[in-house]
Amino acid sequence: MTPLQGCLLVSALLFAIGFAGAVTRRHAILALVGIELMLNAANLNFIAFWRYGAHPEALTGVMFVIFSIAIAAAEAAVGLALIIAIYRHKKTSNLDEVKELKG
Amino acid sequence: MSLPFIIIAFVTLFAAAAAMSLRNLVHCALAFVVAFAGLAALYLQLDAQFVGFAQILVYVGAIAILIVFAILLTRSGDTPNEAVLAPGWIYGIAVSAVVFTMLGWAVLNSSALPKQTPPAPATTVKNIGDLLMTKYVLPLEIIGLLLTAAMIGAVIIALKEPSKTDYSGRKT
Amino acid sequence: MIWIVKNLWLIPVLPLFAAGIIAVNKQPARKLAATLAIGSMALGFLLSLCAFAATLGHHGDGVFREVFSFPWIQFGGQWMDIGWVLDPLTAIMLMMVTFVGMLIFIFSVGYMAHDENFMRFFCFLALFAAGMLGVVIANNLFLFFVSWEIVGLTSYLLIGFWYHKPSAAAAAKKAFITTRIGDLGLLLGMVWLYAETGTLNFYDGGKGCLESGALATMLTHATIGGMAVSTMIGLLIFLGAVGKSGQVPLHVWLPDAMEGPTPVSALIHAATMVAAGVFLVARVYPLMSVGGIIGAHGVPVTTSLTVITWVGAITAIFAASIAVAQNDIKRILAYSTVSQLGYMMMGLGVGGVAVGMFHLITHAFFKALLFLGSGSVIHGCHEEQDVRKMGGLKKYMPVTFAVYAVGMLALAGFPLFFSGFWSKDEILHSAHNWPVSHIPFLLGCTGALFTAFYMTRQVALVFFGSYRGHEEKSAHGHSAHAHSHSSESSHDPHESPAVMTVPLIILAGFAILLGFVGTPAWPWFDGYLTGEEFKFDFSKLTEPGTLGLMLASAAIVFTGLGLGWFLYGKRQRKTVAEKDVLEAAQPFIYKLLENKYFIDEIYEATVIRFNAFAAWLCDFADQWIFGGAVLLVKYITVGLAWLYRLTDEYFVNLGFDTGCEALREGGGGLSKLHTGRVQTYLRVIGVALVALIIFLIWGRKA
Amino acid sequence: MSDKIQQVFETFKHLSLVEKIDQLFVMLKQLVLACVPEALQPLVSGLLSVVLVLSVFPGVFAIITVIERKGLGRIQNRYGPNRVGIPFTNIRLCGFGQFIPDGIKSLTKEDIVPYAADKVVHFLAPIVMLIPVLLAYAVLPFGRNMTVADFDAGLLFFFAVGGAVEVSVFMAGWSSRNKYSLLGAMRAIAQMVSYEIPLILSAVTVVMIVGSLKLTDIVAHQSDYTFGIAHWYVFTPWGFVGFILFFIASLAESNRCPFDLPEAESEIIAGYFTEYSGFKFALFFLGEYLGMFAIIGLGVTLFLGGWTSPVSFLTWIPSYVWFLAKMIAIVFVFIWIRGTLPRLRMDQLMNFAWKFMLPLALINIVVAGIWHFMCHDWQRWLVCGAIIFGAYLVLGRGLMRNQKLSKRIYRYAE
Repeated sequence: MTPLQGCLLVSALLFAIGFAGAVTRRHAILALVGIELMLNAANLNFIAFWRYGAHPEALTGVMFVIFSIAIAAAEAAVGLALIIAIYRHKKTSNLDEVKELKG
Repeated sequence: MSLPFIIIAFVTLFAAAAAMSLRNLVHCALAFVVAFAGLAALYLQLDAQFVGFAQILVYVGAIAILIVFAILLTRSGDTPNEAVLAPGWIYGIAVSAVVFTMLGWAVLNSSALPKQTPPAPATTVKNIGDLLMTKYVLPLEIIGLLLTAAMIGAVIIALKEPSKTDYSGRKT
Repeated sequence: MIWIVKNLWLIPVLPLFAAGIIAVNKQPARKLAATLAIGSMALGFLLSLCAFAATLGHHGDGVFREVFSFPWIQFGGQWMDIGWVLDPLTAIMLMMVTFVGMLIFIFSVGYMAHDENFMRFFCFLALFAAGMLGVVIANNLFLFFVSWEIVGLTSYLLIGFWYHKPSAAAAAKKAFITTRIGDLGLLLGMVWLYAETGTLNFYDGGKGCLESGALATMLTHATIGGMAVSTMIGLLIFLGAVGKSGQVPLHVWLPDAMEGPTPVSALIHAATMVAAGVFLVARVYPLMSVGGIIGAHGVPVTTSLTVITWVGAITAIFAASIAVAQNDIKRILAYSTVSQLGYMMMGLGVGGVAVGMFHLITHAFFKALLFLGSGSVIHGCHEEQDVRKMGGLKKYMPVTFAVYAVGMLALAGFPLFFSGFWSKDEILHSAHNWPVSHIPFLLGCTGALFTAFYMTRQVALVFFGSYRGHEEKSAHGHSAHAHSHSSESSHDPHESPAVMTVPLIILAGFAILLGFVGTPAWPWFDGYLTGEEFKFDFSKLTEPGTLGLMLASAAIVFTGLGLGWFLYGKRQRKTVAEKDVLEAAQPFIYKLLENKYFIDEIYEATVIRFNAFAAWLCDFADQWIFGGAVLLVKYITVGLAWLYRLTDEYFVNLGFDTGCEALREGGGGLSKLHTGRVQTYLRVIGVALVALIIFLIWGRKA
Repeated sequence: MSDKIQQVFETFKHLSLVEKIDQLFVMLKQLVLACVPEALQPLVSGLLSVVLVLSVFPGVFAIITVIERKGLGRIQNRYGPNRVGIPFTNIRLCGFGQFIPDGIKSLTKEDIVPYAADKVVHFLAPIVMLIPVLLAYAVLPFGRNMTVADFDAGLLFFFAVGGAVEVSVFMAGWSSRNKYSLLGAMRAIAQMVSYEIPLILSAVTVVMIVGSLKLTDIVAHQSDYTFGIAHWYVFTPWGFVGFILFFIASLAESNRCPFDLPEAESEIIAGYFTEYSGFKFALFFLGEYLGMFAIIGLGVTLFLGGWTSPVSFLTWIPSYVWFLAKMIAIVFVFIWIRGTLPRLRMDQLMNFAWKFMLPLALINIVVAGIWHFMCHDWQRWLVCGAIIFGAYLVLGRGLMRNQKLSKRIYRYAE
């Protein structure tokens, strides 16, 4: 197993853990945390491919991760604000109680 | 596959698993901090110093704090007595397991991955800065705009609505 | 320019302000209202004195005349000016209106003391005074017309002051509508005048419509029947005067206007407002007289003036004859007023401005005196107006009797000592010298006879004999006695308070004295108005023509007085129901006169009937012709709408509805996939991810 | 082995005496490293540095506590500790031995953990506090060639580990299950997050001018002299403003008076470490002071020329002495401020951060850009000074606008 494959496996497992958490936990904040984990798994992939890829001097992966981190920050801020707003409105932050969009 | 890498990877994955499975939300958040710190260490292992420090600065210094604030503001700091898993969680676990299986299988059997390990690239912060200011200047600006918009949006969403108390004192 | 000319506007504006302040005040401020109204009139009188003083001392060097104009509104490219003029005519009228008005206001304080709408009354009175003074000072037919209409409006309001009485409301309406007919003529004349001359200013330094340039233009233009434009305009304007001054045939409103409070009758329908018509004619006299042949005594003769003379003469005899057979004290005076206004018109026609105006001024005083006196009588007799129910009041109301007698003698034209004699004599004198016809003179003499007769009749019935008012009251007053405990003496007539009698005494003084400013021996009034030189010349009195006429008219007056006294004074009627002496002698004529020659009935049968028919015709047209057209359009529209609905429902909507229904059902089916739970969606995404990976791997292999 | 030692001596032989004193510790480290095998050298090098840091700064901490108590005593017109000298002798040292019994006391006190507390988190909190603080020292250049780990992104590293302190504060406050603790933690976090922004923004100006995040580069850029005066950034308009902003923000970051709301005794007892006692309390105390030293050290590095001497004729004094002297001088100012200024209210604190410091820091960045690109003569002093002065006036008026100087209004807690 090459270091790259190791990284990719770690990333895949992180993604799976994040996904499982986001899908199974009732609490909205934890779903958000799971999504952050999935995002970071992707970031790890980018770094790994940059490190072991063909043109590290182009810094493409690093750039992508930097932007991705910035976007994650924005996403977290807005997502948490939404959760707080929903909590204030419905007095709950359980995801299965927030289903107004049911068809 | 050095020893530090394996140790750090295990710590990270363990913390991530803990973050997703602990009952108390604050513990989850703290485990989440550990997981991100571990990820930052992984980045350092991969010679991405700047990204690693940025990861710590953003995730540990900002997002983790945001999350604990959100936890306290939604009054979910105590260990809940009812179920913490959503109904139908078993399907979620199954789907994620299948996802991991597929990804792992693909990683292990892929022929497209480069086989040899190149030496550590000599990147400095200066290179990153130069690129950000030249090739990636437009995305940088857009990110700046996005962050501003997100900040304003978050403030507005979370802003306390003016209480609609009329003069008779009834809450509407 | 003298300051009084610049500030002449203050005179009408003062009462206007008083009216405004009274109107916005709370109701019970009686003292304030009276003080404001009377004070404004007093101030106006002082200013009028100043104005009068400014006009004095110009004998021999033409008529004193100063105007003040400024642009008011713009229409098209032209500016309409308004302004005011100060000349002897204005000054004398101002003095008369403010002075008589002031006295009547003071009288009203006593007369209306118990009325709950005291404030409103004074508001209207002040407004009326403002309008009248505006009429007087106007140097512009436009301003004149506006003020004229204010006067008409207040007249309406005051006649209908006791609007809860149906007769008062009807009288108010009648007055308003009748005078509107005349005003229509005035308005037409005004518009025509503007079209011809391009200005409505009376005097404007040579550019005014009453000055030689404009008059010459109008004289040269001919219109229907070869008449000059100036004649037509003059006649139209005179129509306004006919309406306002109650000349035949528009006199019908004036006697009915007696439904208003007595001070109103005195102020409006005797002293001032009705004189406005005469004043109008006097004001536009240059227009009337332009192009006339100058007769023997320097009086021009024109078509318009001839018409005025005839209308005046007919009105004088006509109204005087009606007055003979009336029983209402105010109505007698009202017909007397109409008759005297006829004299004034005749005077204007035959003798010029000075003759007509002199009678106007003297008449204003003694008629105001008579009306206020009658008000005092009515007040004293507990709102009784029927002369048959009075009698013997000499004993109860000595002051009123004295002043009333002065007024009566002045009106009748008692020789030498009373103003009426001199002014009426001058009119008769001019009529006698009129070159066109002698009939107006004869009519005037007959009218004078009637006047003396009916005034004597009235005074005899009211003041002599014994009081007849108790009869009726005791007839149905038993029940009232039981609980009112009012003593017998409270039913007796009583003298009025000083606030009412003092103005009467002042007026009586003027009724006597005013005559001496216009005697043939000392024609100051004539000289003042025309600006001609005159001098005191006692010998003129004894000139053959003058002396003869004076003697003749004195004879006529004495005949009338004697006849009246013989028929009514010597043998007093005993009861209220007793037949009148004349009725007993000539029932047919008496009936005719009592019913005012059936003029109202004739109007009822002709004008009003025609009007009702026209209204019915319009209603019919509206209902069937225009209404039918509207109905037709409606049915067409409804039919079209029905057609559209049909198309819409069964053609357009059918396909659309079916499509929508299908979409809705499909959407409903699909919406079941939406559980509303985010995590379900996430799960589906996970499955999709797996599928994507499998696809990618297989795709790679393939 | 010996030839390696010889080699080290060769390296330093040509240095003058002054330079030898200056490089004393570097020389010693090289000597020790020369004695160990090649494979262990990185580990030993790191250990040596850590040992030095761990011995010097806690020592400074110990002395500073005494100085602070005595200084506050002087300011408040009393004596302060003046009894304890060297133990078992009669030497008093004006009470400077006070830290020894204090340390013994806090280390031997009973460690009480509340029954309801979250035990694990409660235990971990002081450790999580101390570790990042100590990590932060890794990038500070204490003297010429004296940096533990000279990272390329050193400044970023410093701020990144600084962020971890907030987590520890939250852990301490939340795990105690005490409302005062939680309130204190929340106040502390809000304050730290707020003041971190002007702190970083004021540091950014230096990065812009230098063009590097490496702290040694930053010091090197300030080590020239003109007319005998050093090129410290505090002597430029933007640097002056940046230093003031950095100074105020570091006061707030280290929870010092007048920004000591998180630990306001009169309001919330001792803030987030109310429920700590004994050794853990000592760790928090140590962590706080070490954090303060670290951030002061960063300020010295960024604006006050790090280990360089202010005037050229004093360059003979060793670099580490200069660094420590500057640091301690600023600590004295901190103590002075603590003894002088009253505590702020929470809303005043936030208003000050967001409405005054943040805009001023942003304007300062612009000014630094102008400074960098304008021609090098007196004009840029005028332009930059004018902009900053104008901004200061406008912002100051804006901050004071709603402050009505009138009769006091009492507010009540809801």
